[in-house]
Amino acid sequence: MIRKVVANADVALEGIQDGMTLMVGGFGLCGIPENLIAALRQRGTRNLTCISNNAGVDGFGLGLLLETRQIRKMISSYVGENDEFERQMLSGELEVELIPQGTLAERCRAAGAGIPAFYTPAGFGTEVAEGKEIRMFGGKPHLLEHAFDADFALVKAWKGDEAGNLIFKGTARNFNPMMAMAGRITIAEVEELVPAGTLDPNSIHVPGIFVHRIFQGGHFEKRIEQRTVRPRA
Amino acid sequence: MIRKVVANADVALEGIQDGMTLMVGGFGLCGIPENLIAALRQRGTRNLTCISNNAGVDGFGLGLLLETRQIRKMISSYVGENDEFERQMLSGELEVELIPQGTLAERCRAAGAGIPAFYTPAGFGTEVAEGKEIRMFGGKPHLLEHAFDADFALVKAWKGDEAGNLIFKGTARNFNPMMAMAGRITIAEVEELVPAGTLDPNSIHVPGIFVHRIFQGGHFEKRIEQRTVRPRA
Amino acid sequence: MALDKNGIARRIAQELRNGWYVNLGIGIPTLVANYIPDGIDVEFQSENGILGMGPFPFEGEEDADLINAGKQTITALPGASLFDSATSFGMIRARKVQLTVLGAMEVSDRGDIANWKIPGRMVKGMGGAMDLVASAERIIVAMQHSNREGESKLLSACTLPLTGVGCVKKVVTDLAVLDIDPERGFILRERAPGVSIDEIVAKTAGRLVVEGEIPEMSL
Amino acid sequence: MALDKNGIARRIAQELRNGWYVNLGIGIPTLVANYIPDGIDVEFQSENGILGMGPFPFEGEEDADLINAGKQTITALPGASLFDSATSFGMIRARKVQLTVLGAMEVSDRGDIANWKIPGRMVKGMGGAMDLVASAERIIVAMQHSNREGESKLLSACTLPLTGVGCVKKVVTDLAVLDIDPERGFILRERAPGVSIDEIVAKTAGRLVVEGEIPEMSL
Repeated sequence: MIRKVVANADVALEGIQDGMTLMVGGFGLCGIPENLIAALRQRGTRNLTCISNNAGVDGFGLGLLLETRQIRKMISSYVGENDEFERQMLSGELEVELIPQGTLAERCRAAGAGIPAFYTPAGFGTEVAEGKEIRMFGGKPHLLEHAFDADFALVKAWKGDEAGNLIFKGTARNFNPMMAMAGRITIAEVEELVPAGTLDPNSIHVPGIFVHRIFQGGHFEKRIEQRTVRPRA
Repeated sequence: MIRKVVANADVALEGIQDGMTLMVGGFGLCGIPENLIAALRQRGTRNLTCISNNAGVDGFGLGLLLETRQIRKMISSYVGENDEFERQMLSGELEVELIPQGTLAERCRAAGAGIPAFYTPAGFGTEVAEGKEIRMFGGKPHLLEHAFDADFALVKAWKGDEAGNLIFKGTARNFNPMMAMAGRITIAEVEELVPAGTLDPNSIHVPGIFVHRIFQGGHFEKRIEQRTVRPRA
Repeated sequence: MALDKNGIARRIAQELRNGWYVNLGIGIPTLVANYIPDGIDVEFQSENGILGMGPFPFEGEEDADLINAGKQTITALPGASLFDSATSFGMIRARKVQLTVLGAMEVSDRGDIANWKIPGRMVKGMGGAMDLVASAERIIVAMQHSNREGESKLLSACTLPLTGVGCVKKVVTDLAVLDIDPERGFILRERAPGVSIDEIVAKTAGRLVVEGEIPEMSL
Repeated sequence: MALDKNGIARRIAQELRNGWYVNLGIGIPTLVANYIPDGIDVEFQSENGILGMGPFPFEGEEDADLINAGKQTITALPGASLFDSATSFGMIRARKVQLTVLGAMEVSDRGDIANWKIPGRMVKGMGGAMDLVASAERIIVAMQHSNREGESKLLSACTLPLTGVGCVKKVVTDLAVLDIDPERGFILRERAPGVSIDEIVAKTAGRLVVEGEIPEMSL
């Protein structure tokens, strides 16, 4: 078995350099690699391009790296629950590229599946289509979209084993599996790291071959963005 | 919850007509929809095009439908552990289209993911590339390949629930999940059919939305093609 | 009288058919889940990765790992399944979701929709809306007939950047139910209780077809 | 003396590096798993959907649901994972598998390979071979130097229908280890014990470069 365990988030980030492109898992604040983001802030790596569905909130998630101005460009589908983000974007300090969410997901998936490009109907007739090849399939126009190329992928899983196998919980799965498969180097932080042979091989969401470094996160805050409840009857 | 349960294989096949295109899950004899194949033989539906990685063996798997000459065309990556297959192919009764296995899998996946076409490096410079668009990505030539379009997908899972959710076991998974997602109408036979809420929603391999009809198979032979063992030390 | 948000949601809920998978957008569309007619079984899909989405959790039972696309805490019903974002948009693009309900800033009489960007204002992004409208076979827009400035949101052509072209088939507003026929424009089908055809005509800027008897909605 | 099949497998096993994921084709390549050097941890991938493939099961422990790409019953080691065919070929195309070992009917001195079809004979298909050779960053061909008719299988150009072009980097035969430099041809690296350079030259039809000392393999 090939062991992927590293000691902690800081060790895991070895090799991340200024100007690199990172994928960062999560949807809103759900399923984000909290420990890696904190360690990345500590390291102070700058001029990063981050591919992530959202950009965190003020003071949490990728918002932490926006505060310290470590991010130069965001590639996302939805942003802006975040005052600092808005300020930097409007002032031109931060570059933002908005991409339909399904296209974002599929461009990650394509990277991890060795598919350099594919056609999707999303965005035809909108500004997203500008400059892109358009081709008809089944009488319907589609855009040519390309796989992402990311130096590192930072993902968060529920459980993981020494071989790098990952299992996610609930909707914290979201973009994490495809990003884990897409990174040139993929780092996974998990809530619980277990010995190889503990997880059911039938229930692995991301096979260990895609994961280069894995560690158990020291602290997970798992903040809730919109706490909605119903009254007990 | 939307219930997908039907009584048996024969009821499940309702609407299958002569000349249709079927996807049939399995790799070799591993993970094949035994009960559906038997019922399809009973029905006698003819002139079928079957998309399936292999074509069974004499007397089992798709071999049963070859015996009865119900299959007009096979789309596969590897065939011919099968004398009747060879006879029909050489005599011109059976049309055969051979496709690289990864391309076969991805064309199924594309169909279930609403991606009409994609580029893959497999087959460049070979007869597989004849007549196909070739495009360079990252300095490397790729072929344009299209999603399959199948009227029905017949798949076999280990466990399934009333809502159509499927879980596979071992390497019996193979092509079944992508085919389940790709069929216009997908029929799943399972070894064990359980009430909704029994399966862990985190561990579902194919969400029920892709499955139109599900039933518990009456009999599974699960034949082994190459029984290889090692001596006890 | 014009419908309130719950009225719009209630009317849209009448469109649900047994066995449909449904994706509800943020805002009014979310309310549709509260008015599922008796005897109709549907399942709700949320594009962040769940099918079989249930109601909000009871207080104290919130799970940070279980949210909908609006980032609200939710529950999962028996028969639910969880999956990644690629699979989620795969099922959307492959038309496994029978109905998508979403809000809009503008809809054109050819079925174009604009709901993600206002030039000059902070742009938050399209999220999954472009994928949904490009692929869904059945899209219902839930919105007010007029914007806050009193201008019609049902236009001959959208003025805002588009989310999708020629995709909307039905619009339910506080005033009316309208189908869209790209050749003819908005086809008035029903009036909100007490709302006159004249009011609807006055507040619809795009081509509007009024043919035969236009019944009041029954809610 | 020319190597037997196990000798070829044993020599190829020396190419394994710690931490590599490896896909072994049917035939001689499968035997490589029996000769993993001490201290080298590798994991075997089988394209039908398993990583962490173990040895054959003990008699009576065969599981029809656990086979390799050669349809043989196998076992899964601790840390193994199972996945569908799309994911399996995804990891192959995305170059997550560091080494692919496969057999061949012919290899050209530019790295082309033919191993799936003989015109006039029953064609069984390419299986996963075209995907593997099109994507693998490191391909070793394991084969006999000559075919049954005594003709060289190392050619200036393949005569059989190709499986892939310019993809093979190394060939291990019963007689020799050869690298392929598309500019220069086969570069002789090692001789099988007791096999002369003259014999290798005589049995290699493609361009062959013999430079400096050519050591015997140490097995």
